[in-house]
Amino acid sequence: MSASKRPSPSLSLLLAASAALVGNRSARADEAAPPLQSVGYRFHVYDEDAFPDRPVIGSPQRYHVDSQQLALSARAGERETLTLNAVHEVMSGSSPWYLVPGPDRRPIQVLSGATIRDHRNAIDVALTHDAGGNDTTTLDVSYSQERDYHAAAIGAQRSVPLSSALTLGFGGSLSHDRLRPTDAILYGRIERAEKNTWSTFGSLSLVLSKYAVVESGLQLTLQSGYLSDPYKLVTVADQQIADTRPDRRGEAAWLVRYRLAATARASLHADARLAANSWGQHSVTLELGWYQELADGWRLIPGVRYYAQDRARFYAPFFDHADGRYFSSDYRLGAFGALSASLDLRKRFGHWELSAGAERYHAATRYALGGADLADPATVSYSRLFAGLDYHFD
Amino acid sequence: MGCPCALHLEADSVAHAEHALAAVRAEVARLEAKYSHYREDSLLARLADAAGTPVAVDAETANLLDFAATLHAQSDGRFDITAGRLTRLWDAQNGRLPTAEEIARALATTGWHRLEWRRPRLRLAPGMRLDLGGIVKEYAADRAAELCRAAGVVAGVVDLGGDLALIGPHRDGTPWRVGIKAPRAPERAAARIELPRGGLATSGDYERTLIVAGRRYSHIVDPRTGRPVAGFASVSVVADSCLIAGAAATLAMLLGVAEGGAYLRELGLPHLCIDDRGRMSGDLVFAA
Amino acid sequence: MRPESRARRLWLVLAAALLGGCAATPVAPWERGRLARWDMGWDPDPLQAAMDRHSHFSKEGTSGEIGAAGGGCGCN
Amino acid sequence: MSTRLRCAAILLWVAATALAVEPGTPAPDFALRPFDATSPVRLSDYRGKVVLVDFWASWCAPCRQSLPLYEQLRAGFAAEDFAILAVNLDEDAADARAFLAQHPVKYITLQNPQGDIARAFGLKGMPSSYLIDRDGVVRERHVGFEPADIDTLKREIAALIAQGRHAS
Repeated sequence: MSASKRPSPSLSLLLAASAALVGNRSARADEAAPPLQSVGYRFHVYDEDAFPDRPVIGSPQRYHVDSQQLALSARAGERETLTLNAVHEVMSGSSPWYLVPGPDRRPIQVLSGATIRDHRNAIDVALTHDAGGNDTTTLDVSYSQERDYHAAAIGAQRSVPLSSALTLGFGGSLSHDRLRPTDAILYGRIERAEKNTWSTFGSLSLVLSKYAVVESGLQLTLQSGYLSDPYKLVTVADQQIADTRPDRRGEAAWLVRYRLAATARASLHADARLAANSWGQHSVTLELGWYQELADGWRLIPGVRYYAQDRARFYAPFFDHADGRYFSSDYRLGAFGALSASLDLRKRFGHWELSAGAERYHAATRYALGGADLADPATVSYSRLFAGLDYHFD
Repeated sequence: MGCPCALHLEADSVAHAEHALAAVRAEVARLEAKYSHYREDSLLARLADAAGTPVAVDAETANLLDFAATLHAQSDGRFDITAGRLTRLWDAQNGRLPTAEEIARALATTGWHRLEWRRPRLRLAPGMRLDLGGIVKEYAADRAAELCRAAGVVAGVVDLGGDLALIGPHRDGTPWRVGIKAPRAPERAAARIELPRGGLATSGDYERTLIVAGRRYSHIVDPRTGRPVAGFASVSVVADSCLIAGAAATLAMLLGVAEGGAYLRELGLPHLCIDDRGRMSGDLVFAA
Repeated sequence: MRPESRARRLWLVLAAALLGGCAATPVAPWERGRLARWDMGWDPDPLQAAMDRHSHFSKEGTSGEIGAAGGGCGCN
Repeated sequence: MSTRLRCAAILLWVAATALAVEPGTPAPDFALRPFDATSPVRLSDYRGKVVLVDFWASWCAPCRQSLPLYEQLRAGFAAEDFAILAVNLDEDAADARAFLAQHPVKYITLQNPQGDIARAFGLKGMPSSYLIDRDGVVRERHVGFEPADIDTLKREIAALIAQGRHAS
């Protein structure tokens, strides 16, 4: 051995060399970072247009909903994020009851005399595990409660990158809903009922260029149980009977979503959906959004949406003959279409973000897929306003 | 670990403490089985059997080897885990002094330059045997403390034969009072210091010591000469972890009285050195 | 136009758009700055998106989304 | 197969076989301008030191964690033969400057908006870091970043610094 060299003391080297063995907890940022990532609050006002001055039995005032939304997202582990979304809604107004043929066979809407006052509380908790490299798994549990309706759901979804450009998504959910209609005895409604919903989806998303991504997905849903509306009646051969629908419904929806970073400060969102169900309904949805960043943390997001559906096999405003097993005159099963426009304004200052926006949803029978013979007077247009405040901790 | 071990805990319940104790026992037993210098079924023994051929080692062993490499560089070759054959010669269990020929033979299989280490592959020179003394007991103490914290016990001390790893201060936040062993009377404390966290390790000539004809031969052997180091009777160091404390203490022992003291001062770690005449030096002298 | 044929035409347009994606030029990891932007997410504001879906779901006869569906409500 | 699809297939194949800098191969040299100076900095100027080359961008989410931790790394090894060269890949330098104002670092930050150096290294993900030994050979490559990675990096840096001393 050569003559002794002077050793070179370095505590930082000793600490570094031992870091992998005993860790260096104080140096890690994740422990210093607050577990809470963001908190958000939204207030929404949803207001349906009143019936126009047409012959109406009952109050012309339709649904009005005030909703409050509270959401938070927090770190729940080194790779886990927990998000919680709670909703409290207060609903009021009267809802369409049934239709009767008028003198010229145009349907006349009958509204339930009583004004509904109800509220809904819902909570959704989701846990996302991020395995790194865009490989994520999310489990979520939700519960929604109204005076006459309870729904509990669980869901799971996974996103796996297949290559640097292609990502596979898949998942499923299961919902169990219980109904206990009010005034069941008085109106001869079903006293209690249940329905189950199974849903599964698969999707592929593809990076098209430095500026564009596209995603295509298929969702299949199967419902079974009591799928009728306990509060609605239907006129069959001049008699009002309970809304009666099949106890099964299968639905398939194909969705395509496209995002384009159109400029350095703006992006285009284009979503399309085609859906069909076993009740004979088809629908088309097209949605466009423009996300424009302005100076000083302002952002403006205008959007338009087109939706059109045709009618279910067993839908008619009223039925002259009682041939068939199923009858419904719920306008949602009729043929109609809707155009809506929305505008969102956001301002970011520091960790805070203030947002406000509005949507005008205009529905009409003339926009229906394939047209419709008779306009359902219950087809509804609405306006929506919202304001919100978010705080991001990072 | 072939030495008295103790665990001082402050926990919410006996069940809590027992849970932590069980975890510590299992971990210490695991590391003992894996890295024991004496057991013939240890990983070190199996690596010695495979000497000459490359073997892929697990991540923990690889991390220990990388740490040992840094210590080897810092001590300019005096800290050398390849000296397993040499340290065995000078072990108290032998009861006699090794012959010059035995020392020469052991030296021929010693030397970090004779080992090929490219994570995760390790190739020992034929006949070579590793000795992780000065690292592994201290590492075990740190691991045990970490396991206690993971089990929810945040106040306590792990004591593996005088090498201490603090789980955390007393539950009221006050530090633990711990003793530094006197090398010639290990049952007595040479000094007492207050420690809230981190580790304390002592390297001395009083353990595994070969005594022949009234002369003490330390188990800490200089791999360059093949003979035990002379100088300090013991060196105690306080650091962020027991592992760092133990490594620094062993290095100071190897460097000897003059250089060892300077080395510890330059590292800036609190220490107490006691030479073979019982004279104390270092910035923990006030605690004596 | 019959609803089926209109729907079929849309399917074709969307399918062509997707196939066009096969001709995409590979995008290097460091070239994804624009794609990483907040407004390039599928749902940049999930809270808002949940509320939008809720109000559309309650008015319309069909629904569907990419992602696990939540529970129902008395609104539909 | 249509021409268009064939083009796609060829492009994908080219992308898959693009040369990546693997551990054990010499790091491609580069000369890049720092944010706070005009004269370019060369990787080869750091021959003899252990160098961590970190490719990052303001839009890369893990970089919010990695930059502050790399700054701690720099401070911890300030007395050693070690340097960090950070190569920023933002297209717009203003984005990078705003990020650096929020997460200040004392190590050298270089600009490569064209990304040609990232291409030369064959980056597999963002962020990516390359640990280069005193002889200019890439010894470790890390893709992505998690706070726990810093311990691995410390060990690797310490080992490389120790090795260098050995050879000298």
